[in-house]
Amino acid sequence: MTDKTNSVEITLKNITKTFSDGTLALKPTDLTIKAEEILVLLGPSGCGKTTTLRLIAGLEFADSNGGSINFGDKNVTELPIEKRKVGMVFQSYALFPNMNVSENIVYGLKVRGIDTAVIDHKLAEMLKMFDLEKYAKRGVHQLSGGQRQRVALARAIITEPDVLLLDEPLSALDALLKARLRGDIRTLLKSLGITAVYVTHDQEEAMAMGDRIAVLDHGEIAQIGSAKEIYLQPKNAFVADFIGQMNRFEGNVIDAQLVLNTGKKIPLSSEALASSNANETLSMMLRPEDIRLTKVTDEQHALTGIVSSSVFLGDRTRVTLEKVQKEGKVIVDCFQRIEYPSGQIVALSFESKHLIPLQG
Amino acid sequence: MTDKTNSVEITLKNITKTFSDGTLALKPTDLTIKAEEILVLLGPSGCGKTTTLRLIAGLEFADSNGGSINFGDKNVTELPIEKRKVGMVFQSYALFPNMNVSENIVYGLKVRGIDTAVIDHKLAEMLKMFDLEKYAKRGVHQLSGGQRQRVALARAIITEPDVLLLDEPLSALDALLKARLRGDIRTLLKSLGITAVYVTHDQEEAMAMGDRIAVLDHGEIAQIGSAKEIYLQPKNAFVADFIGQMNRFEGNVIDAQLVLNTGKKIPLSSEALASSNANETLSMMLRPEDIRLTKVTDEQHALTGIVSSSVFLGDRTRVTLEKVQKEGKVIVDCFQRIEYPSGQIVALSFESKHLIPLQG
Amino acid sequence: MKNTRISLFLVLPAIIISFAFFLLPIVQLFKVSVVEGNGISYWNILTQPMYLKSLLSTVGLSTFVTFVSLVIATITGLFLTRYEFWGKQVLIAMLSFPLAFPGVVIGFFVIMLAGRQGLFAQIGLALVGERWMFAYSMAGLFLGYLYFSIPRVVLTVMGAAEKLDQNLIEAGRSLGASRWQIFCDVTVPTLRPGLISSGSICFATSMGAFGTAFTLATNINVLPMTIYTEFTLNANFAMAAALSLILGLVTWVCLGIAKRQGAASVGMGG
Amino acid sequence: MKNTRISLFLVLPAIIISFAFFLLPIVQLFKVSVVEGNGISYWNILTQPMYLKSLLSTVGLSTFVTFVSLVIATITGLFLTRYEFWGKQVLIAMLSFPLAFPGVVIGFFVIMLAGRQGLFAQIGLALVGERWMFAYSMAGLFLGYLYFSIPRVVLTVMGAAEKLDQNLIEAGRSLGASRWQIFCDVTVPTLRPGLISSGSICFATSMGAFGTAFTLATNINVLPMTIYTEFTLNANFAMAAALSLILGLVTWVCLGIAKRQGAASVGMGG
Repeated sequence: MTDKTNSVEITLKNITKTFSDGTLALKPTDLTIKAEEILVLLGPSGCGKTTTLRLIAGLEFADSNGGSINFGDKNVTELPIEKRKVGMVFQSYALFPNMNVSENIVYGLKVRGIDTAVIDHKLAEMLKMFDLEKYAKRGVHQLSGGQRQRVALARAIITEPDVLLLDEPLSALDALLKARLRGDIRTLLKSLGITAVYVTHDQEEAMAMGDRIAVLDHGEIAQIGSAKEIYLQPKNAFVADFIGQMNRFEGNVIDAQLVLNTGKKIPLSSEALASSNANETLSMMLRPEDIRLTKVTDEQHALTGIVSSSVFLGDRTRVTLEKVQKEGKVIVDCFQRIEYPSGQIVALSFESKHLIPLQG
Repeated sequence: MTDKTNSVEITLKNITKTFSDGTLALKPTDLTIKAEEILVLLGPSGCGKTTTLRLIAGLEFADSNGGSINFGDKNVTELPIEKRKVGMVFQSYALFPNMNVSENIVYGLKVRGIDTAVIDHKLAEMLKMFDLEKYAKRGVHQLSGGQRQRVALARAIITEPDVLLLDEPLSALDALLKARLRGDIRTLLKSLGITAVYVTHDQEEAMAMGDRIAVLDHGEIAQIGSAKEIYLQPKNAFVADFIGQMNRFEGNVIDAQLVLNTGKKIPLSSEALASSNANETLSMMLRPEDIRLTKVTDEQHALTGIVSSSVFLGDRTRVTLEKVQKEGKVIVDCFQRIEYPSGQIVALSFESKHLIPLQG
Repeated sequence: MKNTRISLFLVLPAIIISFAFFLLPIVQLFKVSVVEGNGISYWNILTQPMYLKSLLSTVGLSTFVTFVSLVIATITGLFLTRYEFWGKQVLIAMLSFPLAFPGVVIGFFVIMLAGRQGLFAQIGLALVGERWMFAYSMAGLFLGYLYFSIPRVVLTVMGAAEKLDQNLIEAGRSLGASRWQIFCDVTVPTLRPGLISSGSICFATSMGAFGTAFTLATNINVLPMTIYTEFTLNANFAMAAALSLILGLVTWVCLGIAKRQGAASVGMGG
Repeated sequence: MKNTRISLFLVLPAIIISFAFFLLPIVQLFKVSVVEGNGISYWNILTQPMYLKSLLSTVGLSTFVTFVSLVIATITGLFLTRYEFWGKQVLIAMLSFPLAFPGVVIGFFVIMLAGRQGLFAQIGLALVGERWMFAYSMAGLFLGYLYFSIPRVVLTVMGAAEKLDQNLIEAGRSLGASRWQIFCDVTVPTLRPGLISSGSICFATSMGAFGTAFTLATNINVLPMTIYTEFTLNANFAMAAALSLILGLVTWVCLGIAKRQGAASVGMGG
């Protein structure tokens, strides 16, 4: 296990999935997961992320419309999970309740009829790797959530699968443990060099875990890319809102500025101007941490708002502003421990390059 | 209900609680909650926060050792909950499953035999206030988590209690809803001007919600103060670790500097020096967002570390550094979207005023 | 996928045939009740006093037993759930003793309590010089039925009461409700499914009880005894079949109600 | 707080007295079995062939019925849970029919199937010119007991199988296990508590079944019939009491096992 496994590239070509009740769970999808890559499927419940994972696993089969799933050169479209050499980790852990920790871990080897000496050797390796030596003979019901997760991982990788599939493996754990384990799991996957697909609905987990993230929405991939690409250049409003907090400004383009419905003006970058026409209605998005609050010096020309609340959250102060636009509030995250009394009028400033044009 | 209620100050004097199995759930405690204040009781499970709330509610009674609980001038120590005029909101919502939304909300008025016309008037007011008009006749099982929470709040405040007690009211909800509702609840409590005690184990919720926060640890108040006081001047390691992420540096005081076990040096502020002797072993704490990473210019004298991982989390990049001290890692939050490749040597800088001396 | 379909087509007929065997006797019963009785068996039940009395007294007895069991068991069950006292666990374990004996033995119990040599006879003799005996009357039957009904309902009530969310009661108290208001508005509604379910089973069991009634050889002909008599002694198959079907229907409805309210699978058996 | 203590002291004696009444007959039974039998009743059960045979044949019959019920019901239950087909819901509803009839009626069913005019007799007559009759033999009793046992176990198995975490099976498959390996290593262990529980109840019900046995008036004296005969006809109270206690003990242990495995409260009754 200290050697890297032979990892494979996964290719989905024109894969579609319709459930028996007629729901289209996955619209025609192409997706390539590179060898050794960790791809995160991110999205709200019902977006198709788990269906995609189960299609890759071989627990569901794609509609027979000519689409194909390949593991490396091998076409696995018709193969059931038993023959795909995949390891799976479930949200519920799915540990066998009638077996102890060791029996769970070695089950995949035992059913293959592997020699006992080999099994014992690999088991010892796994127990050590996952720091489970003390719990080898324990029943799985005696374990904490984090320990169960480790057993589930050990059980999945002991058979040296080509691909590791993880279905929200951390969502049953509490916030602190989650934050710690996601680092551990990423380190493990990278040291194994295994191709992995990781499903989650937690954007922070997705960013911390994935080499790339595929954001799914209503059965199709809304955007795929690195955490940075998705956070800084969201392709549409769905992706922008799903990944972190986002402010939205709507107005008309007049004199190289976006004029809001309050008459306040936002200067536009030359790129934004180039892709828009004068008088056109335009929506721009802006992250809360990209806005800086300053004293109002030139009330006539500045973009101003009134502080409706200012909450100290430790590493940041989250200030909510009203009256920037007629409707909706603007959220600003300040990292300079400053207080803003409610009712104060403040000016908003930001670099125009941080404005993200809203498409679609 | 549009008028402010008569809010009272709550005073606990020398209150102790021992459970029937002999566990000391609350050590002798004095606590004053000002009229109209929102006090948050924060701590891990088993710290005594819920016991304190239940003692204030009158669901538990303090040990009979001369301690007292006062609501304003009134000594309520011996009064059961029925006679304390408190409103309660439970984590499980505790809505009556056999009653619909309206019946739940008006239950407190009905058992008091209030006139039907008055009840109807107040109900209409509540349904409007909590945006529940559409759901008035629905069974509570048909409601979403957020709607149930609103019904529970409406039911608790319709009787115009002197004190509102909330026991982890948001912990059953998902993260996004939680963040939205905590703002709504705070606004509501402030507009009612009611004295409120709010129990939670979530530090961000505590900071967003409370006028003051009491951090409890093993049955006693470890620190009480505003969110800022607790975050910026934690009294001990427990409070510091419980409220946000914290780095710890340990070393000896030599030549006005803290010398770590790697020989690296941290300059100390004059306040820190004044309260310590030369050669003394000292622990200092530092928040991840207070550290800035710079290029190494003077390897001899700078405080340096090696990047072990750098994770882009959207609004920040969380960089983990090794080799600053012999053991443990240093976590740094950078808000300037910069990449740090693993293995790079970087220098840490910070203002010495941000160093928090560790007491006890 | 294909394997699944093949195994479905192999196993399905086998299962349908087994089901047919299960149903056959019931269909046969219906045939006998209609054909051999020239279609008037059901009419006879309503018109001939002997049958009507048997039906009504069985229903009456079962209803009364159910009602009394529910009242006694609710009070006892709530009490046992709420308070801790020395020996409580032993008391609860003892509660399941009566459930272990078949109807015949429970009949003996009634004779031992209320028969000629029974406890009540002794007490009566000592107090008023006269033996109190009611083993072979409706009262004896009632006592026997209570004996096997109460523990069943108590255990159900205790199960339901343990699941009762204490926060509901605390919420009621915080709103100023009195103990009695909370009992009516919170406790009873929460226990209701359990009460309906165990009440239905209690009623169905009483309707079908044979061993107890037979042992007490009472003058009250409860339905299962009437069925036995008609079939074995009078060879009136049509009437026996009609009565069986009515009894089966009533019981089936009761079990259906119990199941809807969440009871595990239960049945008359034996 | 003070109110609580007062109500505890008021209600507790009442409850203890009621419990005493519950226990009294059992204590009485024990007294009779020891005192009136001169302490040799229990010895007699082991030494006199008639009693020993009754005890052993009841235990043997019940064991066999339980075993066969478990096998048939597990296959049927798993099948019904796993596959969807037209009419499935009706089939499941029909499953609960046999549970609605008391033992007496189930005895008739056996007679209708395997008696002189029964279905098997007709088939035999048509095929080999000879009536196949076994209603009044061990086989008839076996058939009757199966009739009321199988539905009970099937419903339990279905309940347990519905709760079976599909992820467990998927995890097994991802690890390369065959269908048979998954059945043995995952499915059966998951069903085990349900099987033990419903098997125990099945065994206890068979041990205490009176109505069916009595109706079939079989030559095999099962325990409840022996008890009835000893008490009512032979007036051998000591022996009846001793046998009742043994039967009660066995049943009580079975119900205890069933309850440990999570069955709702069940009992013999009637």
